[in-house]
Amino acid sequence: MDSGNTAWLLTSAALVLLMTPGLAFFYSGLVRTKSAAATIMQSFVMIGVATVVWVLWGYSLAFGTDIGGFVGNLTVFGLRGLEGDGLLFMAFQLMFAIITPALITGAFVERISFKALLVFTVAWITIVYAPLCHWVWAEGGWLLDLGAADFAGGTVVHINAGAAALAGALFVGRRRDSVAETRPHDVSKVVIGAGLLWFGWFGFNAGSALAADGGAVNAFVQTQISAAGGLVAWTLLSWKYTGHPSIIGAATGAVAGLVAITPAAGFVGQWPATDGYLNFFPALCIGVVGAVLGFFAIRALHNWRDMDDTLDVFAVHGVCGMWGAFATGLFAVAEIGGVNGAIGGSADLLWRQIVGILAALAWSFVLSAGIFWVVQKFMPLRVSETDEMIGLDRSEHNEAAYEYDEIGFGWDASDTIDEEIPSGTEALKRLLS
Amino acid sequence: MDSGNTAWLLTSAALVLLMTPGLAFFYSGLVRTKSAAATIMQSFVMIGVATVVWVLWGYSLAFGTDIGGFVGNLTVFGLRGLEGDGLLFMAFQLMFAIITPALITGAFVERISFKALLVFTVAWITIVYAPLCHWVWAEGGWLLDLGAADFAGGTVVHINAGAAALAGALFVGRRRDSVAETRPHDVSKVVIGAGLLWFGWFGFNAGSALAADGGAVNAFVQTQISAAGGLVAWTLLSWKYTGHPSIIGAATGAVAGLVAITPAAGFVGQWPATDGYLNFFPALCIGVVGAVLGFFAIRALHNWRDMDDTLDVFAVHGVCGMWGAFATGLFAVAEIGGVNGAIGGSADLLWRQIVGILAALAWSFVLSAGIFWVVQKFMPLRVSETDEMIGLDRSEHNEAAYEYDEIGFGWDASDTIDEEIPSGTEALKRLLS
Amino acid sequence: MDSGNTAWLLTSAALVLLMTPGLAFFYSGLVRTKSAAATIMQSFVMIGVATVVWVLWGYSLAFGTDIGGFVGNLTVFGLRGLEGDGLLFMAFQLMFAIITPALITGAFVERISFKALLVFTVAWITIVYAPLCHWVWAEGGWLLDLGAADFAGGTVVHINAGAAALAGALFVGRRRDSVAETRPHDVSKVVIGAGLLWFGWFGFNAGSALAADGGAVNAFVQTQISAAGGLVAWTLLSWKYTGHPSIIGAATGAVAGLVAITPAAGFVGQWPATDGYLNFFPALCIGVVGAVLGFFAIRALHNWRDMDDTLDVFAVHGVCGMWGAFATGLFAVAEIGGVNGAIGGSADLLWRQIVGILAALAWSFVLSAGIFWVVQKFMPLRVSETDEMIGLDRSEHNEAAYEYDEIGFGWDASDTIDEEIPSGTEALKRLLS
Amino acid sequence: MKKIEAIIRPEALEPVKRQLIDAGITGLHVERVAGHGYQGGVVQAGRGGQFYTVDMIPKVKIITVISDFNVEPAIEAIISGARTDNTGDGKIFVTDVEEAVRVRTGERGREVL
Amino acid sequence: MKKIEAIIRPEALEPVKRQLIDAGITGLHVERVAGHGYQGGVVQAGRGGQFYTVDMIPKVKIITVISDFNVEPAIEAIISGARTDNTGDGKIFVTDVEEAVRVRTGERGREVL
Amino acid sequence: MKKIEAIIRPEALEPVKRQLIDAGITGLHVERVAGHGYQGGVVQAGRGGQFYTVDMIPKVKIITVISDFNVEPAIEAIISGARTDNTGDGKIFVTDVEEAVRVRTGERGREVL
Ligand SMILES: Nc1ncnc2c1ncn2[C@@H]1O[C@H](COP(=O)(O)OP(=O)(O)O)[C@@H](O)[C@H]1O
Ligand SMILES: Nc1ncnc2c1ncn2[C@@H]1O[C@H](COP(=O)(O)OP(=O)(O)O)[C@@H](O)[C@H]1O
Ligand SMILES: Nc1ncnc2c1ncn2[C@@H]1O[C@H](COP(=O)(O)OP(=O)(O)O)[C@@H](O)[C@H]1O
Repeated sequence: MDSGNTAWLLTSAALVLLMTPGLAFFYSGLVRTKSAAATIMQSFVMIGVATVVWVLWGYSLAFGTDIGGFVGNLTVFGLRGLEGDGLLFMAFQLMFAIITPALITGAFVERISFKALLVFTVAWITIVYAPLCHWVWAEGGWLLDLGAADFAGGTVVHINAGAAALAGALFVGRRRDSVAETRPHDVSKVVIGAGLLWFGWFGFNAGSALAADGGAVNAFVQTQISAAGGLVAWTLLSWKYTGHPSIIGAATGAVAGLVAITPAAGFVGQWPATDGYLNFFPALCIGVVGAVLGFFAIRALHNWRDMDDTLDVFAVHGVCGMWGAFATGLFAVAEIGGVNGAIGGSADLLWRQIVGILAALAWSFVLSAGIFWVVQKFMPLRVSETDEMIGLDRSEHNEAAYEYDEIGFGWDASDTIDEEIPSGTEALKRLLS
Repeated sequence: MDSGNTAWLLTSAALVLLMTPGLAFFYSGLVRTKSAAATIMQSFVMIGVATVVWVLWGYSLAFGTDIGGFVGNLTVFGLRGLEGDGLLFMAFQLMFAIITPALITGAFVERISFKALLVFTVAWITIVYAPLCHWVWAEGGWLLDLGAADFAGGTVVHINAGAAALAGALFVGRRRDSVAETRPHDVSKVVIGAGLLWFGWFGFNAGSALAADGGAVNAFVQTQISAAGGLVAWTLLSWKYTGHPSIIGAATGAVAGLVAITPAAGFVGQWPATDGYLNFFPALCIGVVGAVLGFFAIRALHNWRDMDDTLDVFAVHGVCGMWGAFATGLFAVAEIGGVNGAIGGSADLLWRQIVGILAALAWSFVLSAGIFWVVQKFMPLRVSETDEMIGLDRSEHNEAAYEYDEIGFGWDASDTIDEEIPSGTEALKRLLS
Repeated sequence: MDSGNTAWLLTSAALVLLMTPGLAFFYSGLVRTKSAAATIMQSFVMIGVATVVWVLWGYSLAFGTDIGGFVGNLTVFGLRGLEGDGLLFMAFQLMFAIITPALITGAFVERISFKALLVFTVAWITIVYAPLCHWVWAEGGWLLDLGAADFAGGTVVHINAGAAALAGALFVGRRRDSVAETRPHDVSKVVIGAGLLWFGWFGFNAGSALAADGGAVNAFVQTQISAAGGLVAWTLLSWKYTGHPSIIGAATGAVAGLVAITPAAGFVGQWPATDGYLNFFPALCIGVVGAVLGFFAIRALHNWRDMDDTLDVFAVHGVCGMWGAFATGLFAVAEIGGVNGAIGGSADLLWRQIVGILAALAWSFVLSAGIFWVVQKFMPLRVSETDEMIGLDRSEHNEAAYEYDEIGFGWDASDTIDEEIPSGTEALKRLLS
Repeated sequence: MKKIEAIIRPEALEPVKRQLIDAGITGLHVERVAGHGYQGGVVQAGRGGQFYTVDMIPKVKIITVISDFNVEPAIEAIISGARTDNTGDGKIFVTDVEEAVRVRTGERGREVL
Repeated sequence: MKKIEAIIRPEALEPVKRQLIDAGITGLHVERVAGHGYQGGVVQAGRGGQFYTVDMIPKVKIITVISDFNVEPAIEAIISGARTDNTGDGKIFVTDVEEAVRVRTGERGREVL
Repeated sequence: MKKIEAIIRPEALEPVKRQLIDAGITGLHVERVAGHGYQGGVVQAGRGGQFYTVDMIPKVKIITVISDFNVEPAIEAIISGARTDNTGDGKIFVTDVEEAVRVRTGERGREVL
């Protein structure tokens, strides 16, 4: 790879890393104060855990030599023999393996046991994520061989996280105090989180071109248009349905648009293929429809009692991810990504996309549920009722998110020391003596 | 464009995108709590609205085939036929079209009607921004042909936004409760906003070199020096005039320095042209003087009753933008940008700069006022007195920025459900049945 | 330098710039509300001050023509004659000169006089930082000539800042109200700060390769692994020792891992050199051990009364920096950085590393103490007891970090103006008349 | 001396404060509280457009200690500033105060108010 | 009329509120306070694993003005919702209220509660 | 039993708390309030160096219920901790308390304080 491509991929990997703190903020703003810090931690800790798992065995399971189209072997365990471009690809892929489990945590915020979350995560990256990643992106992976198209992770990241979130919401169970609603405690945190996600998503999608070329540029532009479409559409929907244009809705719509374009970004663009008069159209359509689907998915799922997918991971990532994968099968044009979609005349891709969607959905849901089922044999998945009431910040981490109040935290008599503070030279003397 | 240039331009476009969330935070921190979220939204929504306008017709009006030096035609409507470098340039320019209307919103925070803002924005990008952008940067634009120099948007972005802000402040009218002052509710938000703006500004200015070469490096360094000069100067000014070094002043000074260097970044650097002994000088001078002018402009404008340009958009962007454009005419050296300024011996550039400044100022002020004048025929520009008192967060968006207080928002008796929470397998059974 | 390398270095420089606002947030979250804004300012102002010092004489002292292996001369004073790659290197180095003094401020938050801090900083960059930087990185520097290895600033940045922090803590003296503990007022600020630091650190370390090549890729990956190791290790340590996995501990562990890998990132990687079966190992080990050392260093230092290094700058940057420099001497392999460490068979490097560590430690501690000693002859280093009690936000800057409370800050009767607000056209008329 | 405690809407704070000051009552302090009463709760919307109600409502409490003869004027001032004729306008409570002390001087009684 | 002020643990707010509402007492408001009493303080941990104690503890104060005959039921309701048998459960104070006014209507006396 | 409410400067909280504890009064709680009185307001500066005044000033309210014989010591303790001789030092108000209950035990009366 030349220096320009390397520069772009390094930049992209850094951008995708930043998405996880961004997500931490996005999620934290959406929950109540008493679990605000714990929610951040649930995403942030993934950067540590997933990195360790990935560099040890995760990458090798995903991208080691193919075993039957299904999983990689352990040839590159512990980064064995990786350097240069291979190492760079490993690093870029690593960032995806970090954010995907972080996405899932939205399903069970405010009640998950931190210990159970860690155990689940290690198992999940190994058993669910690495193989699915292999199917879609690794040489020999069966979905790749089938010809299913996933540019930057519609199946691997979003459908996968969405289905696992569904399993998680079911197994962890609903919050005790509020079935259907979450109450965002900080709108500005939600928006800055969405802003960082958007920024990082350019690395996610345009970086997936694996080069700084016209393909990256195309993916960049598609990403921007779809996100903008989602933002505008969701804002208008909330305005129509609640009477007020929702700020959180705008942020969510942007994310929905970003999710939806993820699998498509490298396959769509020129429209119609013949003369490209409406080049803006596929991406705008993907973003707007993504937002509409996400919006109504949230409405629908909130009526479902047992399914307290608190931060709507399935509705936003699962549903929009499925739409994006499907839309890739509709709008793809050979001029951009080398393959035509249904509208471009070839229904083949569409069927493959549907196979990919269903495979990812089933694989992730069943295995994630299985992992939860096993984990709960060994430890409770959720905290006690009192701890839930107190909030995860204090009960799980003994660290309140905010102690803004000067009262009682400002100047504490019990600590005050009446002794003289020594001068610097005095202190230095004491130090040396 | 080679991969290195493409990498840098992709990075730059992403950086400029990030400036808008940065601005949202900068502005939000400066207003009162009760409109903190709405202020964020006023910037954030621009990413959606401006993108849609730009990819549909805005880019084409700005960069389509020239009509009389004045505006582009619709040849590239809807991104028709754009790909590769052209598409990349479109994306980079798009980010400027997003932040410019966002800048204007500072003039009428805490009282603007969200609906009126959206309508104004769509009209403004179309009627005011796209043509001015064409004059300055598009092939055939009359200011470009005249030889006026604007490296990264002193006229197009800053003078333009400043003049529109002036019109907005006049038409929307002053806040009801506090004519002269704004009361920042979160200093840390202001600084992190300024930090993100500064970071993104490297894309804005060094990206405007449209290549990763010595010109970009030069713009990068000029940007850093001027911003630093502005930061230090404003801090000292506030210290002298109020007795305390202001933190918000430091952040504002940095922004003032960044604004001032924007038009100049690609034209100044070597100093004096003969031996370059004082290469640091032009940028430092531009930043320091920018801060001084901005500081006194705020003081002067705050005595003017009808003109409640709440977040000092005209003082910071208008005045410093004019200074920067003027200073380009002073300090430009042919060794850097191919043209000499007044000090370098040629008064020509200075006159052209003044023409550019006045043209941008007049065009933007008159047309922006016109748009407000028309919009107010159809809908009120500002919210009702009660809504203003309640704050835009609750009245326009029904979303308070913060609900940090656990009281009343923490654990709500009315919601609590006494039923047993089903186990995961139980829930799964119910799901499947 | 080709466009790809230039693109990566421009990006890296911007990333390192962003670390300082990141640090401002990290530090601010760790202090109490009443000094939250002042703590941000102490880092933020460095961007201004250090830039001015660096472009005037700092860079020249560091990288001007060598004088006796000890310091540079003034040949490049004021950026004289710098352009292209030289200018780019100057900019990249500048960002290091900004964050290093910002790091030190953690030692005396909540009590330092802002004026004394500024004076100290100007002197410190000139007298302490620039020469040390010359020793290690400039052509002719004696540590470079000796063969000590410091890839991205283990000695220049971290040991240096840590030792200066020790001197600062001694001379400024402990806080009056709380000897041993700091009380973080905003955990989310700490984590977002750590996130931005991590993101920026890719520029810091991978940028230090000064090219977008395999070396940069390697540094990038080592950085990620070590930081992850630190994050996980510190989380587990806090869990074991306090019964709860600490969120602030996770963030601190990540920083400890990042510090520790800094000097090593370009020298370690392949492991063992013969077959690279455990390539992940050196970085993981460096990160984990770094976190362990940092954790116990904090515990140990907190029992030491006179040494109120409030935000543990010495424990996190000094100790982990020393460990990293030492570990470079252990794990370096010629395949990566051209030189072998002790385990790779050559004890030479280890001794050179120890010389480098001790030289940096002594130089920085002694001279920093000297500067404080001189400064306190002219002005008090800390604020008065009452001002400390009130908090630096109000006493030094007269700007409270937060005024979230609508009460008393929302709508102020005294300001309300009963006059009619003029219409836009009316206001325009008044303006023109 | 009597203590007047009035729970009102946050946006009524300034009008009430102004009325009290106009009535010659300048010594007062305010607190944020969350209230529960006849007013049903605040309706908020989730991002899927679903509605939900929060049963604790942000209110402001104004507290002023005044001489007995000022009680009626104070009540009137508060009502005139806070009344919108909708549920949730608030309540005023009056209690007896036995002593008042000015910290700055140590003075006691009605003069310190 | 009497005013009941109860200082309780924040996590006891909802149970107490529910008990009060069940006892027919719906007019109330709550405040955040920081308390100091027999309960020693909150133990927190520094990032080096050191422990320290903060001597002011976050509490919630529930305030309700009620008719005299409601005092005992209210006290019982609060105790039953807030009691954990550990120090720090809180205190209840009862004071006399002379007058109550409903802002919306100007009505006075017991009916407005 | 009497209730002492003292509105003081935030930075006086710790000295006052210490004085009260030294006087044997350990049961107390504090609240943040915003005050308005003789003290004119807080002067703040805009970023253009213009000044403006905010007429509500952050204060802290200390509340402690004590036995009657403790009233004078408590007042003295508060004054000695909070007095700076500048306007804005604050006010102390004393009211009567009829009953006190300890939630943890259900005990009543003076012993629970
Ligand atoms: N008995 C009471 N004791 C304490 N606070 C009360 C009482 N009744 C009402 N309040 C407070 O007054 C506010 C307004 O009362 P509410 O009953 O909602 O409306 P209205 O006074 O118009 O009937 C409530 O939110 C609550 O905070
Ligand atoms: N005399 C008092 N006056 C005011 N508040 C008090 C008094 N005594 C206790 N409190 C409040 O009640 C809370 C609980 O009291 P505490 O003595 O800690 O526990 P317990 O009531 O179980 O003995 C304290 O945190 C404090 O806020
Ligand atoms: N009559 C009152 N009722 C309630 N609070 C009062 C009253 N008078 C003063 N306060 C409170 O006491 C604080 C200090 O009073 P102020 O008049 O400013 O100073 P001083 O007590 O030194 O004359 C005020 O900020 C206000 O919060």
